[in-house]
Amino acid sequence: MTNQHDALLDLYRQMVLIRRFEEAAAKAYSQGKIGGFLHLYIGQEASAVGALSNLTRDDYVVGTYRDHGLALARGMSARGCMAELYGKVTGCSQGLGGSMHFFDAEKRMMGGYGIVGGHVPLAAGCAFAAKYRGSGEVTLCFLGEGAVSIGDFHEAMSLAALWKLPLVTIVENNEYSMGTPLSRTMSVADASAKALAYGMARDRFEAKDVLVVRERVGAAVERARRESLPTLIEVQTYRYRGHSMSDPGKYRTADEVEERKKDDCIANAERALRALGAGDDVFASVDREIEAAVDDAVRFADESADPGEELIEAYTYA
Amino acid sequence: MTNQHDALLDLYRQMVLIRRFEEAAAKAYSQGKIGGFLHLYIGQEASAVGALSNLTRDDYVVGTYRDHGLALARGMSARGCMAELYGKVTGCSQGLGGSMHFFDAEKRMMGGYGIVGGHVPLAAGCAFAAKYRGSGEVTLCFLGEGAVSIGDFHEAMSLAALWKLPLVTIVENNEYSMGTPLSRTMSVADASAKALAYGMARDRFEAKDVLVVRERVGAAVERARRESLPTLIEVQTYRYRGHSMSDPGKYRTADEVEERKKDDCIANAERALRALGAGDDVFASVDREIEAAVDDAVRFADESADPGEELIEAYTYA
Amino acid sequence: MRELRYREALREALAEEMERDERVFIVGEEVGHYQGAYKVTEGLLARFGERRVIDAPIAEAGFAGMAIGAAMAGLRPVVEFMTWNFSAVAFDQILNNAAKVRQMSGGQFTCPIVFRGPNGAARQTGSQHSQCFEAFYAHMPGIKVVCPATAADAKGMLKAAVRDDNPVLVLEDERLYGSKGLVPDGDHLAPIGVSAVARAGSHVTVVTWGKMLVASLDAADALAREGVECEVIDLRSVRPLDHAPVIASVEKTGRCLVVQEAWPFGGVGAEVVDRVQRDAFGALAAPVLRVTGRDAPMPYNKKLEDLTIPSTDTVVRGVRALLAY
Amino acid sequence: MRELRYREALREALAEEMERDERVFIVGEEVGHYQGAYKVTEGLLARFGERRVIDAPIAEAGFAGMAIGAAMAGLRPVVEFMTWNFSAVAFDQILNNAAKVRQMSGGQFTCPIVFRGPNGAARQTGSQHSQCFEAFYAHMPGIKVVCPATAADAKGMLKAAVRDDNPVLVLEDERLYGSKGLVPDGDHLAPIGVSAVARAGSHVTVVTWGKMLVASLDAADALAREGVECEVIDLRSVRPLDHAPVIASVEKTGRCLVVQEAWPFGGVGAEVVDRVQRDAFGALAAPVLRVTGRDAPMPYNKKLEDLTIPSTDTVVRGVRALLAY
Ligand SMILES: Cc1ncc(C[n+]2csc(CCOP(=O)(O)OP(=O)(O)O)c2C)c(N)n1
Ligand SMILES: Cc1ncc(C[n+]2csc(CCOP(=O)(O)OP(=O)(O)O)c2C)c(N)n1
Ligand SMILES: [Mg+2]
Ligand SMILES: [Mg+2]
Repeated sequence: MTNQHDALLDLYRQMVLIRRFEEAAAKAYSQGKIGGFLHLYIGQEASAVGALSNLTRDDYVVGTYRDHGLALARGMSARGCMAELYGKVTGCSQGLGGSMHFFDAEKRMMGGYGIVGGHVPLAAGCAFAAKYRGSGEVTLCFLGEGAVSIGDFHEAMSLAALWKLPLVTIVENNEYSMGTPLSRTMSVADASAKALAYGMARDRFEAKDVLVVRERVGAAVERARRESLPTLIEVQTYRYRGHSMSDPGKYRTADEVEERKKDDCIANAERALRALGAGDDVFASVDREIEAAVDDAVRFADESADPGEELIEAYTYA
Repeated sequence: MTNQHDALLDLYRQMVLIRRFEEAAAKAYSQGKIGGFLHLYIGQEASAVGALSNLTRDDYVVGTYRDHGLALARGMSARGCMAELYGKVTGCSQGLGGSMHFFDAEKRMMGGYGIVGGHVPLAAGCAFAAKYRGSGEVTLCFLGEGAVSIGDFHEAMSLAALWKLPLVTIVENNEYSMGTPLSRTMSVADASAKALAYGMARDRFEAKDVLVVRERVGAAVERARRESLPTLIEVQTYRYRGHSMSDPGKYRTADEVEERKKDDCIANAERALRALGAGDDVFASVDREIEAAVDDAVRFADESADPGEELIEAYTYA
Repeated sequence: MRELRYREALREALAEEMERDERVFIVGEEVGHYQGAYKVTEGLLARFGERRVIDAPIAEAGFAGMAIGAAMAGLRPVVEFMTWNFSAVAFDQILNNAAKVRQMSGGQFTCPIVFRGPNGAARQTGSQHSQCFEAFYAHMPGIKVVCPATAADAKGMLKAAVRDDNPVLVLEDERLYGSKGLVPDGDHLAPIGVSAVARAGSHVTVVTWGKMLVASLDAADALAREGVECEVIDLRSVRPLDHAPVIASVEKTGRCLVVQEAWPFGGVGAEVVDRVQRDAFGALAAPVLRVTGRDAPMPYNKKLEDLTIPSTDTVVRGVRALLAY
Repeated sequence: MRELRYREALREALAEEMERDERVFIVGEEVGHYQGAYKVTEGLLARFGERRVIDAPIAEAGFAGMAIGAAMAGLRPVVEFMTWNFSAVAFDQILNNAAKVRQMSGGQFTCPIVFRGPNGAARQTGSQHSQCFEAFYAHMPGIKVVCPATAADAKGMLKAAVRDDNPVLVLEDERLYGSKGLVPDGDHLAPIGVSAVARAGSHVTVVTWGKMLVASLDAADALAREGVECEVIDLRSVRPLDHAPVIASVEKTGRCLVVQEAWPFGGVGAEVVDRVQRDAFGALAAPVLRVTGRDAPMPYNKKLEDLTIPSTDTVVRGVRALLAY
């Protein structure tokens, strides 16, 4: 098998892991094992997986509340992620953060955040720190297309451009901000056009092929790494599930969703792998492996302990 | 004399009034008659005067703390303005607002505001109200080039474009934000480029000739009035005085300031008027008239009473 | 009287006020086509159209400020914050514009605007989505803050808020939206700035507001079975704060417990303590005590969340501590 | 000991900490080339260069958030708000990110950051520029808030703040910048969370912080001439709030007056009242009283401004009222 095959297979495996993980999370949510909000990444997998495949272990990643895919693509363990959803002390944030607040200091996953746009300045700060130290890390920041309307996004872009920060900002345009189609939140459909206001490099493409995402984000990562220049990227994608588990999804038709599923990033990767020679056995083995990993994560989460009462105040101050 | 002459003379008179008013304010400040911050408009007169000459009496005007020129150009009385600076109960905000907060409900001067950018959404709101009622008023909003970096500006522009509000936003680019030249606050020197992010109409020109300002802003006012569409305009101007009275102005050379004074909007208007046939008598009479008006305003302010203690809480709630 | 859910009571208030006054409109995220994130505005778009029920992009400072400007220009906006947590990005607009424009214009402009949405913890929504905002906003002169705890007050106070010429912040509660209560028929208005005795009693005065009224009343029931009679006072409006009924009650009971979901430091609870110890000084047999949310960001884990928010049990223990003093 | 101005003490603190720790940098509007709007950072750009003394555009949420991210990534930022009034647009960053990132990450990240700038009224700068922010920020768990009143504390607490692993908000005062005081030589650190008896006395306990210490001490001088001895306690840090010395004092005096510039509703003053009436209940001969700024946006007119902010005179009257109880 070729390098190309192996590389794609690795990305494929990550995407499948995210999808199966999210399906398991949805199930656990409906069983009442997970509380609060749960924003699934199903349908958007190619975006995080393709983008993060360009990073080194020291690079920084910052995201929104829709952060499970990001965390898994960053190599965080399915166990720690699932346990966090279950609110267990073995979770990646010790059960204190929950679905919207996945953190992993070691993997430089700087967190998922719940205030729309509020994390973009933080990402600029990670990029700033890298530049200040001269240590060369790149920061990748994810947000939804709904977030480009908020002031914090604008201020962060403005500073990143002015101070030439090694920041790649990825707007995942999944066409909806909760129940609102982008035509009702943006006067210009092109989110990457915001870059024009700052003279920032920009790009815009569909996330149907994970290798395209990898390559296009890769160019921006290189620009950040070599020239210390920011890029604003709009990745066009689609979420198959509701905004969160409580969303009845009445703002779009089932047909629309089915139509979009026909151009699924995982199915596309499977086709590409088959063209490169992968057979049924490969997919069966990935399926088995991922199923085992997700089952293991669910079991781990189920069996883990709740955090103790002493943690309520313990992390309020250092 | 021609219509053109009379129209320009009117604008000239307004500009001279603003300049003399501001000079008198500076003097009163140095005498300790005015406290707090005092941000003078000297050098920028053509901007407010040219722009506001396009408005009807029902249109709305909103500005920053650098609001004296705006107020006078809107036809507010020099007495009420000076008395406000003196903190007197006869002032346009009864001495409660001060230099930064000139208001006049009758003239639809919706206020000068002290938080950079915070007034831009309010201006969008005035425009929204006009559209909601279908009453046809246009809103003019002024801000400095330093304010385009802040979130509230972005959010207001975004809403104005999305909701097609009859709002003309005028960025007075006087090259400095306090002591900071725009090269250190903006990655793109062109403030009007922010419009690109919203697909908003834009314009950009120098405010040396008050008639040019009148005409260019006029086109935007028409767009707002007839098509209910917003415009972002960058007016290039220069302030001759410090940011406020306490600013020693070390961030630029005296030569730079002197050089810029050579292309003064009032001197330019005088030249144009002479070319249209105005003689010394015309200017002497304007000078006399304005001097009398400013002296009267100062006297009025001086002789007016302070607001009473009962006003401290009186206007906290309606 | 009809039995309505709190959510329905709010919806009726909005519909009636929009019907009554053409200047009233609603703006916020998902208030229209989506029918409201918590369905408070359900049906209003169909009834009043896109002109008056406006879906906003995620730009709280922008649309809050826009609405303030519209209020100054003569309209009467109702701004929905999907939750009060998201008002933090519009904090400056509320503090520096809504609260002050009347004063800084020398009384020329008023700002008749309502900001509303759910306040406090929902269920396991984590630290950024589980905050009580009354301490922040009640501190600001120029602002009124109400915390309706019942369906009747939800309707009556929201309607009063829409008619008020000042900025009124209506702090609702997601956990109350589904609760039912009797609502007077007709044009029911509940005055802003008038607290109420929710349950009479003679041993201890319990002062609370918003969702904590439920835990306080439940605690009073439990304690009554032991022979302890609590007088429960629902502040209803936290600014202006009508403390006269509290003082009158404490004059009688000599003991006062303040129950709040909010963090302990400062805020409405401490203000109540300040007034009680000042105006009922001679009557106090014990210090005024407080039951509050714990002094920590809200944890996601359910058990820890339950331990962080005051419950019936914590209130009972608070009353016992007070009696044991 | 050397006599320094408060402003110079702050500057020394910054310079020493930047010298000591390469990770410390300063960001804010006009902090570099302009030498600081109030000249606190004068000379620092020349000494430390543009890499470490960074002039920011007007984007408080942006650069505050940027600095929070940098702190999470290992740096130790000092953010100057030109005045605290402008922190209102960065409120969400402080509330939802700085205060919470440690908790929501399960302790994996800390946020060692300092936010500093002048708080409260300057002179006739009007309602949007004359506010006290301690009530807002002290309410937030995860945040520390200090209000140095002397040059020694300005230096010592700012240095301690830079070394603290938590977000520390240093609320300075424009009217104090020019005031002089003795500052210990060397690496002077003042602990955060320790209040101090600024003047000993036996008749009345006066509790205050920040600029109001001046009026309180002046009032104590005036009252001493009448034979009334005030014990003046400077809280220094309002969160954490070290109330033990206050309680100890009230146990002795039986009377307590809280003096604050801030608006009356809730806030630090009410929190002090809450603790005193609780922990010194038996000792109180009178209720705890408060002298506060008036409950209104600050008027521009000088006479009205003077009537809005507590003065030596108002404090004297407050003490008299307490004694007359
Ligand atoms: C400041 C703020 N306002 C509102 C919300 C509520 N909210 C959470 S997610 C969301 C929609 C975001 O849409 P988008 O940015 O497109 O991201 P997506 O969910 O599609 O990934 C909204 C309105 C919030 N979390 N923060
Ligand atoms: C949010 C906020 N941050 C900081 C300030 C302090 N400040 C007042 S004016 C000003 C400079 C504004 O420059 P610009 O927008 O160019 O307007 P100009 O003064 O040149 O007219 C600054 C930083 C403020 N008032 N509000
Ligand atoms: Mg989206
Ligand atoms: Mg400028």
